[in-house]
Formats: sequence, structure tokens, C-alpha cells
Amino acid sequence: MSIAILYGLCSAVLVGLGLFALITHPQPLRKILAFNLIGSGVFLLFGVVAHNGAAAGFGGDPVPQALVITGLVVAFASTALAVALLLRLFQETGRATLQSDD
Amino acid sequence: MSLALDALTFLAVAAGGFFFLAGTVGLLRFPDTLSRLHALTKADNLGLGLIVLGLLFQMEDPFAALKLVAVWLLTLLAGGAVTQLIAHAALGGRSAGVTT
Amino acid sequence: MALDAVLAVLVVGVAVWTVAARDTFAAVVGFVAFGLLVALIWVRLAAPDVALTEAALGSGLTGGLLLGASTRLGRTEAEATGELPGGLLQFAAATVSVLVSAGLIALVLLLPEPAPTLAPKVAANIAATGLQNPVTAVLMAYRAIDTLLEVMVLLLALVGMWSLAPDHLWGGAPGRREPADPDGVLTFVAQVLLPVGILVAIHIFWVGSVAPGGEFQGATIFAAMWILATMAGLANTPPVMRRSLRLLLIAGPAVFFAIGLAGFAIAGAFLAYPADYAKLLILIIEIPLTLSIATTLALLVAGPPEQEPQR
Amino acid sequence: MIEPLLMPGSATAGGFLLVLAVVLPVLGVLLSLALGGRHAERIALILMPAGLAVAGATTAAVWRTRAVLQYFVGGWYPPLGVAFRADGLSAVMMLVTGLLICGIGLFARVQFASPEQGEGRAPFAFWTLLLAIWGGLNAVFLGGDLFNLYVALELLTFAAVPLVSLDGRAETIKAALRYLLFALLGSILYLLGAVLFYGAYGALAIVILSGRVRAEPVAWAAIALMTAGLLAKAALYPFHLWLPPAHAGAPAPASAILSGLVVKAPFFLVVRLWFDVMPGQPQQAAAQILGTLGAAAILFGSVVALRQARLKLLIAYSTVAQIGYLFLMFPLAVKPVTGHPWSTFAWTGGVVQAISHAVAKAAMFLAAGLIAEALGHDRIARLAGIGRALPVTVLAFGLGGLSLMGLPPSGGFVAKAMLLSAAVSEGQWWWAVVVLTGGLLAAGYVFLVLARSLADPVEPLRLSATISPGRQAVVLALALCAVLLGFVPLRPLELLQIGRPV
Repeated sequence: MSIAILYGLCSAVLVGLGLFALITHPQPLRKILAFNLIGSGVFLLFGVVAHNGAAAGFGGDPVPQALVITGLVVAFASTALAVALLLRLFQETGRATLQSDD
Repeated sequence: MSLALDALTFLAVAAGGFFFLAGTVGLLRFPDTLSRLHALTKADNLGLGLIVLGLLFQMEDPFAALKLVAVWLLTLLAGGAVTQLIAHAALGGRSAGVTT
Repeated sequence: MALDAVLAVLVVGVAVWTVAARDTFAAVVGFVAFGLLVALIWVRLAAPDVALTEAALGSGLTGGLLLGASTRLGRTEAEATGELPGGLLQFAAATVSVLVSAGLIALVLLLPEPAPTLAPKVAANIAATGLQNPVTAVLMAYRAIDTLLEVMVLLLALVGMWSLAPDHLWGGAPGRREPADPDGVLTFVAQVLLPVGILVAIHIFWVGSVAPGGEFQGATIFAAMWILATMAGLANTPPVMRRSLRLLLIAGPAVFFAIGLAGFAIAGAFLAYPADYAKLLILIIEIPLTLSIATTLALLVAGPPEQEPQR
Repeated sequence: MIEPLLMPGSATAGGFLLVLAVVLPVLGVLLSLALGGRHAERIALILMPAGLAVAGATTAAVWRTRAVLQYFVGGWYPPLGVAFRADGLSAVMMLVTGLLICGIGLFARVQFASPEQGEGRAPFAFWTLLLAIWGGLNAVFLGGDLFNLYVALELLTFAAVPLVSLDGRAETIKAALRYLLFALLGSILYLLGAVLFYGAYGALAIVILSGRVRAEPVAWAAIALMTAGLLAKAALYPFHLWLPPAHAGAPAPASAILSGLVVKAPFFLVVRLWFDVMPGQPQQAAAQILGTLGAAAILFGSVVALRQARLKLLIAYSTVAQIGYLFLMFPLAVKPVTGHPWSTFAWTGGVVQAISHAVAKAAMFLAAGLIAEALGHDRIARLAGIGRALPVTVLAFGLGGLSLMGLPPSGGFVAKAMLLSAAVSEGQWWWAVVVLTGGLLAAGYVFLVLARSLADPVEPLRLSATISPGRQAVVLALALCAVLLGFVPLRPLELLQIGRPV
């Protein structure tokens, strides 16, 4: 088994794990955390693809690697906005839940 | 010459590993926060210091060696500061060498 | 290979722990550890640029952000565990997740051999960019439009976050004002670490054209230093309506656009660089871009305006 | 650097228009941020006609040359670089977007008027985000690269979510958070599909992929994951949960943009994926699933809309239903009995539905906003008398309603008639039943509102605000556009087929 396949398996497990957490955790903060786990899994798959594509003297295909950097920055922005919404919701209602109260 | 250096590296890294082990045991076994912190910082500072020392013998580039020492110093700073903050929190704001 | 197996097991183990932990704060701590381990994976996958970004941004700043949020939410998080879904939903979720994982595993095994790659094309054209780091070449030349739009995404996240402020606080400074404590430990750390951190940030940014590093990684470290300074009470965040702050935020993308549009005239296409000046132009873009990204990242951690504006 | 085999023709004349379409709004965002205060509004109002002109010029160029307009950013050719491409479909969507943004912008001038001094939070955010949405939409319509499209989608999400919570009430913040979580899940699934494509075929450019994609599991999985992610963003049943509170809670101009335009972007990308990336492998079974979800959305959304007590929620649920119609296009067009998918009635019908719903729904949300402003509430049970107080607004609401019901003359009629005739000619009569039932239900909720509005009030109506005729005129103009779309000829349109192999 090559290390690319090993980490490919790892990434598949992370996506599944994050998906499970996203569905089952009731707290929004845990959902945000779960989203970050899925994100890590998906980015790792980019890494695996990049590693498979090592050529021309590069240890990995630089294109997917660069895409991951863009993706990480976007994921951070998403997390920051979600956390800000969550904290504002908590300030307004004293609770941090997505359950509808109507 | 290189054999002697390798031996030195081996000794220092092994000793560093031992301190890490001891610190971890202390962290798990000691009864209260303060003594746990004590165990932890000793392990970190001494253990990491010895490992860095061991690795220094293998360095050919002095700039890289400098980076290694910097890593150790930064860890000392971070470890020390975090320990202070945790101790402060553990004592519930009473004095732990921190004035607030 | 043995190291990789241990690393993979560790990463999955820590991930399971962050999902299973009852306490949200503990889960977030787990996530930070997870991020650092994933950064190691990136090193193993021969992607040091990504490893730096993951460690600084994915684990560091994101972790800090989530830690702050979980502290603020405090007890309500524990109370919310009472809303755990029923067994049936849990079972269904587990089934879906296992199926997705299994499917992805199959797809990973099915990936073609030899893998298609753009590495040779990147290498063949890199001379025209004047850069030596291929990842930077992709980010700043081949796919510069992605990078430009991504910086806009960051800015929009900031505008969106600011728009959450209550009306009476608009114009105030983001986040809470931390009291200065001249004798505090944090102050001491900040004073020692700031110059070191800034040096490291400049170094990482500067080597980005030839070695792993670049504007995003450098900017993240800059942002971390700024956050440290505000945490220690050494500095306050600037009020959101301050003109100099606004200019700092847009400087990077504005210069990027300016040089990109100039490309129409001097290199025949939007975001194209004439070969002789490519490296210089990219550097001219990267310096303000790093500052803008750093400012945006730091303010994204600080949150919406929470301090009364000074009138 | 150049791949002549894959890229027929380099940057076409007029290709710079595509760059302008994306760059103008985005530069506007930067300027607004830098200058702040009242300038945000001015910049938006100045850029609106300019952007509309660019969209018009693009459409004209595509029509005149009968060919795809393309631009290689940075002079780098795919697969290394990123291309912008405008075919007939992109041009039409851009044009509609430009028109709507202008209309909504004119309408919003009163609601989001900048303060004389300093900077108001809501006006600053609204005008900046409006421009950002415009840039994001254009980037989606013109994107030729799956990852570039991901960034464009994110741009759109980050501009759209804060619009929902612009009034700062707790329930709208909750709606925004729920919207964001759905959208993020959608993005990450999309990205997962994109990396599978790259891993299997070594490219992200749609043009290149369409030549390399084969019928094999990795391609199916990638398309399935991306489609699922896009459905979450498009709020197709059963992913619709986030939409009603978000679209109903946002300020009226924001609701009009979100319901009219923003949910169309993920739909547009599903069309791109199914008809451009996978041209050789239409999956009839999978298309039936999409159609079934669409049918469920039509029936569920319409029934729930009938039971709403608040006008804006009713309109929001009707969006859930109308999104359903868009997806009827897939089972009817992916594998037609004769001809190409895009020469079918269903394909044109789906696109006309997207356009006419955008215009009609924008008019209806703006009308509802005016009604709510005048009355101080939007309870349907207490609308009596508003028909006399705001006749133009209620007329606009009714004209928009024609499109939802599918009655002539309206764009909705054209769209639904084409879907009906496609259902018959493809031998899939069950979709015809759904279209007709949906039309009846829509008639139910539109007449419900109209009947209440035109009823005589028990006590004299006291308006909490006066509504300027200008704003009512804008709403009526949009509604009339929806009516005008009813004069689109009932046949596959040539413009929509430009850029596709004949």
C-alpha cells in the first residue's frame, strides 16, 4: 500500500466522520467543527491526488496543492462568519440552537 | 569523529526521551493541577532541550542549528507562559506568581 | 511507511475523539491537535506549502476562533446535548456516513494509474513567471483569478460579519477590549514574541517565491501576532469606520486589480505579466496583499464591532 | 502552453467583456469598502447601468457571432489557466441578472438610503453586498473551470447570507446561520466532486472535461456529489428547509435578489454539469430522480404556501415550488426521443422558467415589501383594503402571480407550456400532471392573496407609511417584464443554443 492510498483511506474516513457529526450534533458549534472535519478530509483527497501526480521534479502536482491553500482560506472565512452568526444569536436569545421555536 | 558525534546524539536524545516519558507519567499520576504542571514543564523544557542538543551534533548548517535552538527557546517561552496562565486559572485568580 | 500508518491512525483517532467528546471545549482542543497532525500529513505528502497553511490557518487561527466561541457559549453548549437526536436518526446518519466513506475508499482505489498531472505544464511555463516555487506560480500566475476572487471572499466575510453589529455599535471597534496588564504573563509573552513572530512572518512571506511559504502563510502569522497583541491588551482593534483601516483592507486586492488590468495593455491579457517583469510585479502585488490578508484574518477572528463608537 | 486541439480559437473578439462583467462589480465592492458612507450607494447606482450595458453587449456579441465568447485569464490556456466563457445561456442569464439588479437597486434607494452624515450599517452592507452578489453571479455564469466556479459560488454565499440577517432580529440571524450551514455543506460536496474529476482526468476546465469524461464510476460519483451539493444550495426539496425563513426574513429587496437570482446560480451549474460536462452519458434514471424531487417540491411547496398566514412566507414557499419546475427539465431533456437535449422544448422551457420566475418573484417580493411597509405587517388575513390603497402594487403582485400559475400572457406560461408539450412528446405524461396540479395550487395561493387584498376593509385602513409612486412603478415594471416574457415564441430558442454542437 502506498502512502497516497493510506492517506486516501484516511481522508474517506474523515469525510464520513464529519458527515455523521454534522447530522447528529445538535449544537451549531459542533456542526461548524464537523464541517471543518469534512473539509480536512476533502483537502486531503486533493493532497493524495497531488501526490499521485508527482512529476517534472516536483514532489506533487502543484495545482491541487495550490487549490487546497485557496480552499483552506475560504474554509476559514466560512468558519469565522458562522461563528459570528452563532455568537450574535446567543447574544440575542441567550441560547445557541438551530431548533425552530415556532 | 562522526561516530563520537553520533554517540553523543544518541545519548542526548535518549535522555530527552526519558524526561518526556517521566513527565508524561507525572502528568497522568500526580494528584493536583500544580504538581502536574510541574511534571509537564520539566519534561518539556528538559526533554526537548536534550533532544535539540542531540540534534545539534548532526547539524552542518549553522543557520539550521540556530533555528533548532530558536524552536527550543520559543517552546520554553510558550510552555512557561501557558503554565502560568493555567496555574492562575486553577487557583481561581489567587496568586500564582501572576499579578492581575 | 510505518510512520505514515501511525500518523493516519492517530489522525483518525483524534478526529473520532473530537466527534465523540461530550464537552465542546474539549472537542475544540482535539480539533487543534487534529489540525497539527494533518499538517504533518501534508509534509509527508510532499506539500510543505499546504502544511504551513494548515498549521497556521486550519489549526491555529481556526482553533483560536473556535476556542473563543466555545468559551463564550459556555454552559448553553452542555445544555444543548439534551437535544441529541433519537437512536433512529443516529443510526441513519451512521449508515449514510459509512456508505459515503466506503464509496470514497472505492474511488480512491479506482484513481487512475499513472495519475494525470499538470506538474509538467507547471514546470514548462514557470520560467515565464520568474518564480521558483510552483505553488506560488499557480496561485499568482496561472490561476491568479482564483486568488483574487478568494481575497474578495475574505473581505466579504468581513463585511458580512461587521453587518451583524447592532446599529448603535456601528463604527465601534470589533471584539472586546482586553484590559492592559503591564505585569501580566501574556503581556510579557506578547512583548517577547511579537518581534520574533513578525520576523518569522516576513521570512515566510519572502521565501515564498522560491521555497515553501508565501503571502497566505506569512499573513496568517502576522494576523496571529496582531491577535496576541490585542489579547494581551497591548493594542485595541481599530474602529471599523477608520479610513486607514479600510485602505489597508483593500490595498492588496486593489493593487492586484490594478496590475491585472494593466496586463491588458502591457501583456495582452487581464492578469498577465510581461515575462521580463513578472517576478517584480508579483512581488509588488504580494506585499500589500499580505498586509491586507493579515488584517482581514485578524479582524475575522476579532468578530463584529462590540465596543461603543467614540463620537 | 497552448493546446490547439482542445481549445478551438483563442480569446475571441469582445472577450474582454467577460472580464469586465466580473471585474466591474468586484471593483465596486472594493471602492465601497474604501470610501464607505454614502459612496457605497452612489458607486452601486453608477455601476448598475454600466454592468447592464456590459451584459447587453455580451449578449449582442454572442448573438452576432453565433459563437461562444471566451477569454483566457492571464493568457494561460486551460488546463493550466482559467477561462471565462459566454454561450447563449450565460448571456441570457447575465442580461436578466443585470436587469433585475438595476430594478432592485432603484427600488432599494428609499429603504437603504444612506444617512446624510457618516455611515449607516445597513445601507453600507446592503449596497456592498448587492455588488458582490452581482459579481458572484456573473462569475458563475461565465466560469469555465470547476474550481473557479467553486470560488464564485462561495463569493455568492458570503454575499447572500449576511443579506438575510440585515435587520438583526434573532430569528433572521438564526435563518442566516441555517442558510450558511446548508450552503457550506453544499460547497464541500461540490469540491469533493471537483477533486474526483481532477484526480481522474487531470483537468478542471469544463471544455476539456467534456472531451475526457467517460462513463465510469468515478465520473458518476463526482457528478452525483456535485449535484447533491448544488441541490442543497438551490433548496430543492428535501433540502429546502433553510429557504423559507431566510427569504421571508430578509428585507424585501434582499428577498427579491435571493429568491429571484441567487438560487438560480446552483441550478445553472447543475445544467452545466449535466449538459456540458457529461454530454455523452445522459443518465436517464438519475434524471428521473431529479425530476421526482422537482415534482415533490412543486406539490409540497405549493400546498404549504397555501397554508401560510404571512405574505412573505407564502411567497418564499412558492419559491420552493417554482424551483421544482426547473428540475423537470432534466428527465425531459437529457435523452430526448429526437435531436439534441438543447433543441428540446424542455430545455428551453426550463431556462425560460428560470428567467421568468426570477423576474416575477422579484416583483412579488418587492410588492410584498411595499405592502408590509404600508400596513406595518404582512398578515394575509388583514390585507383587506390594501388593493384600494396601493392598486399599482397589488396589480404588480397579480401580474407576477400569472407567471407562477402559468397563465398567459406570462413567461411562466411559456415555460410551463413547453414543459407540458415536452412531457407529452417524450411520453412522460406524469410530469404533465404535476405541472398542471402545481399551476392550480399556485392559482389557489395567488387568488387567496388577491381576494383578501381587494376585499373591503371592516374598518378604514390606516397606513403606517406612504409609498412613493416611483417605487410602485419599479415593481410594476418588473411585473410587466414577466408578462412580456409571455411573448417569447413557443419553440426552442436559437440564442439558447449558441455554443452547443448542432
